[in-house]
Amino acid sequence: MSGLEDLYREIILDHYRSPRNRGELAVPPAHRTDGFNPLCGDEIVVYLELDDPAKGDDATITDLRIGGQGCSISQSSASMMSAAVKGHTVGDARHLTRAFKSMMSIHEGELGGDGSEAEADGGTVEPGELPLGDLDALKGVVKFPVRIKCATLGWNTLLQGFDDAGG
Amino acid sequence: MSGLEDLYREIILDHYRSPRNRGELAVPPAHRTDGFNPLCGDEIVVYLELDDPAKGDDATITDLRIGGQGCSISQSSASMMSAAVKGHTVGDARHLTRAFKSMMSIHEGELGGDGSEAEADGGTVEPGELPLGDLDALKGVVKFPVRIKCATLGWNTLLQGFDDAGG
Amino acid sequence: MEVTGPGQDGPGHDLDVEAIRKDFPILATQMNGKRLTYLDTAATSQKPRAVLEAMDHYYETSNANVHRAAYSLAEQATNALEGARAKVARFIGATSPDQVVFTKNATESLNLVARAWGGKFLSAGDVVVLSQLEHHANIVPWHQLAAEQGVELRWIPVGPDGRLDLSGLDALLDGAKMLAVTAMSNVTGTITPVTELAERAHAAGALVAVDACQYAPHLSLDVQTFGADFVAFSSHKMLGPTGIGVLWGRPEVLDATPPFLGGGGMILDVTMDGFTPAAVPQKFEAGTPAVAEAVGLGAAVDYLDALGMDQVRAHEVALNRYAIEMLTDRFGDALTIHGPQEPEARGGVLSFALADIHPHDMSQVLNEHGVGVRPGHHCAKPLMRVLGVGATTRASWYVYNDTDDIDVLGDALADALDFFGL
Amino acid sequence: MEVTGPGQDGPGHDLDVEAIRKDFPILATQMNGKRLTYLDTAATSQKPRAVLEAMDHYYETSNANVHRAAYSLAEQATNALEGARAKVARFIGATSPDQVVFTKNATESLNLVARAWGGKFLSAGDVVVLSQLEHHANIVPWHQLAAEQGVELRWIPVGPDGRLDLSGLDALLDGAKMLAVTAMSNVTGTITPVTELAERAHAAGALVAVDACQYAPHLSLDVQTFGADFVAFSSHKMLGPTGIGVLWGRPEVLDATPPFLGGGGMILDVTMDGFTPAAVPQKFEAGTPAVAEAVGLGAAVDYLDALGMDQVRAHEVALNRYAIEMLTDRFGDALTIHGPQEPEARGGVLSFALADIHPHDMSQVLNEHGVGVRPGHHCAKPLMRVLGVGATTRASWYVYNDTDDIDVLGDALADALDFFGL
Ligand SMILES: Cc1ncc(COP(=O)(O)O)c(C=O)c1O
Ligand SMILES: Cc1ncc(COP(=O)(O)O)c(C=O)c1O
Ligand code: FES
Ligand code: FES
Repeated sequence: MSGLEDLYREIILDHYRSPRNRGELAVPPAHRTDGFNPLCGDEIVVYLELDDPAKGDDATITDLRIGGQGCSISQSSASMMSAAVKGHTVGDARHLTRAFKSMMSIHEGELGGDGSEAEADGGTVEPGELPLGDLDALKGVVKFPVRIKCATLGWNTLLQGFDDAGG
Repeated sequence: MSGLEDLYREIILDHYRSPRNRGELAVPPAHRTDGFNPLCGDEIVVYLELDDPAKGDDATITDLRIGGQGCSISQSSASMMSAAVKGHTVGDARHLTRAFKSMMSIHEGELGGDGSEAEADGGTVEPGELPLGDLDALKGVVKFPVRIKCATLGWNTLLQGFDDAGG
Repeated sequence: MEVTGPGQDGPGHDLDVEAIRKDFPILATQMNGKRLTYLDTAATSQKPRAVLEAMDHYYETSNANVHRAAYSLAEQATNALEGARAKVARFIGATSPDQVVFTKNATESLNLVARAWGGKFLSAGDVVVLSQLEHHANIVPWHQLAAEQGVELRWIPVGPDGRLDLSGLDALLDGAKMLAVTAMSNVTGTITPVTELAERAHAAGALVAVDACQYAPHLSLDVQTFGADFVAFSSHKMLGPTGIGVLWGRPEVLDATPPFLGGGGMILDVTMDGFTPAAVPQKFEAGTPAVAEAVGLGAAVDYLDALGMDQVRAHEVALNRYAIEMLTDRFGDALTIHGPQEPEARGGVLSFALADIHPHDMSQVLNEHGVGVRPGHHCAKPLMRVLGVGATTRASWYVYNDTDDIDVLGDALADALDFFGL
Repeated sequence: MEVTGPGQDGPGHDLDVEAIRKDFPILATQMNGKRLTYLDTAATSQKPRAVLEAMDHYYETSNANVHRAAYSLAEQATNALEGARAKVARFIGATSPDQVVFTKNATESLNLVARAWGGKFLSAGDVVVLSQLEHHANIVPWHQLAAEQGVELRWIPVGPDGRLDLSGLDALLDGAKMLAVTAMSNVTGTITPVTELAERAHAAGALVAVDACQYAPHLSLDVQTFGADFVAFSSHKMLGPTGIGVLWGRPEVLDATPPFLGGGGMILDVTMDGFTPAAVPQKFEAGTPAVAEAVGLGAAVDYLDALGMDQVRAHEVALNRYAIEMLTDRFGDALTIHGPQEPEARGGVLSFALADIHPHDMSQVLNEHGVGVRPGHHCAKPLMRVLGVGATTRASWYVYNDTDDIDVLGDALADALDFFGL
């Protein structure tokens, strides 16, 4: 099945089989945010602990855990995300999220008008401080438009978590 | 327009142009009943005065007036009805109504399942005490199924009026 | 026969009605042995072959249930639905397809506004302003709300010319929370000043819902120009199939409106204790959507776009002028035309009375001539009472009608006068 | 390949699947370069040519708005709508077409029950009993009612075999005013004992609404045998078009139920002060009905009648048996089949888990084989929680599927196991 090798890279299946930072954190001090993929109903839960939410983008992600259930794409993307942002600042994580979602938006037009994942200016965003790293393996997802929301589910939940926690 | 001569007999147009018993009666002692033709929204109003409602079918229709507005078929049918039943008993009027509706039901099958005007036993009913008379001119209506409810509108309103008044 | 209308700078810009008629299979059929003269588009339009083919094609190549499936057919079906949504959005000037909610007809769209938005934001004593021009679809839901929640209805009156009488508008709007008004009457053809009404209603603190059921098929509709908060219309009156309608909403208003029907597709989560609704527009689309019908509506919108809505409008104004002049010439005082007498002030709808012939009898005679017009109250009983009639005869035209159709109408009317001996 | 099922006394009574497939244009298409193996009928069925042709024919010869018009075309359109209503009535054993209400889908039908009937007859503290098998369409409207009117929901539990656990039914029904229950689960295929449930609910003084969305397409449905008060289903799952659903109701219950959507066609009179509703079924059909879709549904019912619903059922049971045996043989302990394991206890729906492959990943691999199955929660999230899964992979079959399709499914599943290295 030639077509599918682009989607299911070995590193993706590895993160799926051995997810990083899987689990829960005590709430509080952590914040819990539930994200649903509206297309399939799968759910990712992000537990987020910041050193000091009042610092806004300068706050550090001291700990982060992933719960919920979903397909290999959503789980591996969330796993990679957790590994990439843990220990870094909220600002850097936001920047990486933009870069990742920008990578995911290339073929979005095919989704029939649903451009909600795309950057407003349509341009691509460089990852900045944090490297995409393993995440690069997910770029094959753009060829499978209905799976893009799988790949971005954890990230959107993380952004929501920042908003919830920063409040 | 050969087809239409069956529908619009001269006597029908005559009753339409010069409706009998057109008008209102004071309520009470009369009863007022409004009937709508659900197919077109036209309305016939029957004002009914009985000598003694307690007599049920033996009560006499001492006076009756027709109001409202509708097409030539509904108006002439109501006009003929008023002439036929005034001065007679409720029982005779009910019998004539059945006979008239039986005449109207011949082609009802074409209405696509709406057999509500038809007699339950599917048979025809003889007019009994009261002769159909002028009403016979309305039998061409059955060839125009959507107009059957025009022809029966006044009669259904009369039946409703008996129920209202007899209470 | 082609007609040249105002604003058309050459024959190349006129509608080629003869060519258009060939796209509509039903117009080649007969009625009672006569060429079909279809003058009842205000009730429902005929459908071009392109619309039927688009739906058949969908069923023959892409049919599957939408959303939530990974196989290619289901993805095609989803794209077909969302592609149609995007086409409709563009057609009405919406800034995003997410502002377009698919319903079953304009009636459901207006019920959604009254029952879901109104159910949440209106309570006893709150005022909703309607007009006497309204179709029952924009009256009954408000009556239902009034009966349940004690809302007060106020009515913009209609003047003798069939136009809205705006002289008391400020008083009517005083304290109102909603103005729900038609953009074009389906009886008198009156085109209402929606933009002005919306501005004044907003200034008074009310939201605005527009019934564009008759407007959308016939004039270029731009939701930005309207400036309203909700706009409702139906597919079947604009060359599309039955079974689908549209509700456009301003994004922040749609967001604030609670769900209407509940079920699959409109939720993020459901437990035994409650549910979390999905985002707009899915929030308002419970159950399997009318996918094939959306595809058909998309094809209808393409067809209208290709003709050009300005051309469509110019053509209808030209037919209005021709009909009003010809019929007045021919029948003089025996004829009463309801509504504005100026061809430009109305859509392609002509309600009239001829002598004392009851509209239903009239229509029966016209039927013998192959002419389909509509008699009755046109689901606008309050307006009938204002006009002082029980019913009218209504002829209405569209892109596939020409002056020949109106001539046939004139001849049939003359025959009716004759037949009833008037 | 034909299958012989129980109760079929000769090859003449089997479904001739090869011939049937020729009636479905889409089944001759490919998906991802492979023959399309459509196993997602529980989401929506494919449509035979006869259904598409019936709708096209309607649009090309009879299209007009129904009711209230005297010209022949409008009369034909009305007859087409009412003829379809009569066909549906006969198909489900209704004693009069007036008991058949056309809606946009089963979801609207169930909302009508919850919101119009429930809105009038239920108030704070009243009890509605549902089952854990329910589809969101038969849950969310009750949640909405509960939120608005304080109604209490109770749930018939589902046992480990996927059947309803009726051991506590009397207690659940105690004081209940409504039992709303599915006749067949769209996830586990469980066929519920509707007749018994209806009897017990009635004995307890509750009315009964049945979600027959999965039942009507696959088993001979007789509303008299059910003994319920409302029965809801959708056209698109039973060979008919999208955009139309059905609500059957017991006459006296429909009479007592207030209107749901308000608008044209459902009134006797409208004034500026209020309205008088029309009689059943028009009372529940506000706005322009889905006329072409009703015609298509009528053609679908004709098609199923010609096959014979007993044959349809026997064919599906035979496919159930084949699938359960073959897949169990092939995948042993790696395979979990949700719901009753007996072929006769279920409809033609198979939800399963294979190893740890997430249903969506599974479906993605199957897609490469041209196999369309559905992964997800199937709009039954409460049931997913009972089954202890987030989602299932669901394959479902119908009159156009045969054992070859199930063999292709088996091969594709084996490939998925291989691909994910499990
Ligand atoms: C059991 C059941 N009930 C209700 C529904 C809802 O049907 P629809 O989406 O056609 O309204 C479905 C189908 O999705 C179903 O399977
Ligand atoms: C002005 C107006 N509003 C609303 C409607 C209702 O549209 P539908 O019957 O398609 O819901 C109509 C058409 O009947 C109409 O003409
Ligand atoms: S399929 Fe649900 S998140 Fe991927
Ligand atoms: S058309 Fe209305 S009563 Fe005849």
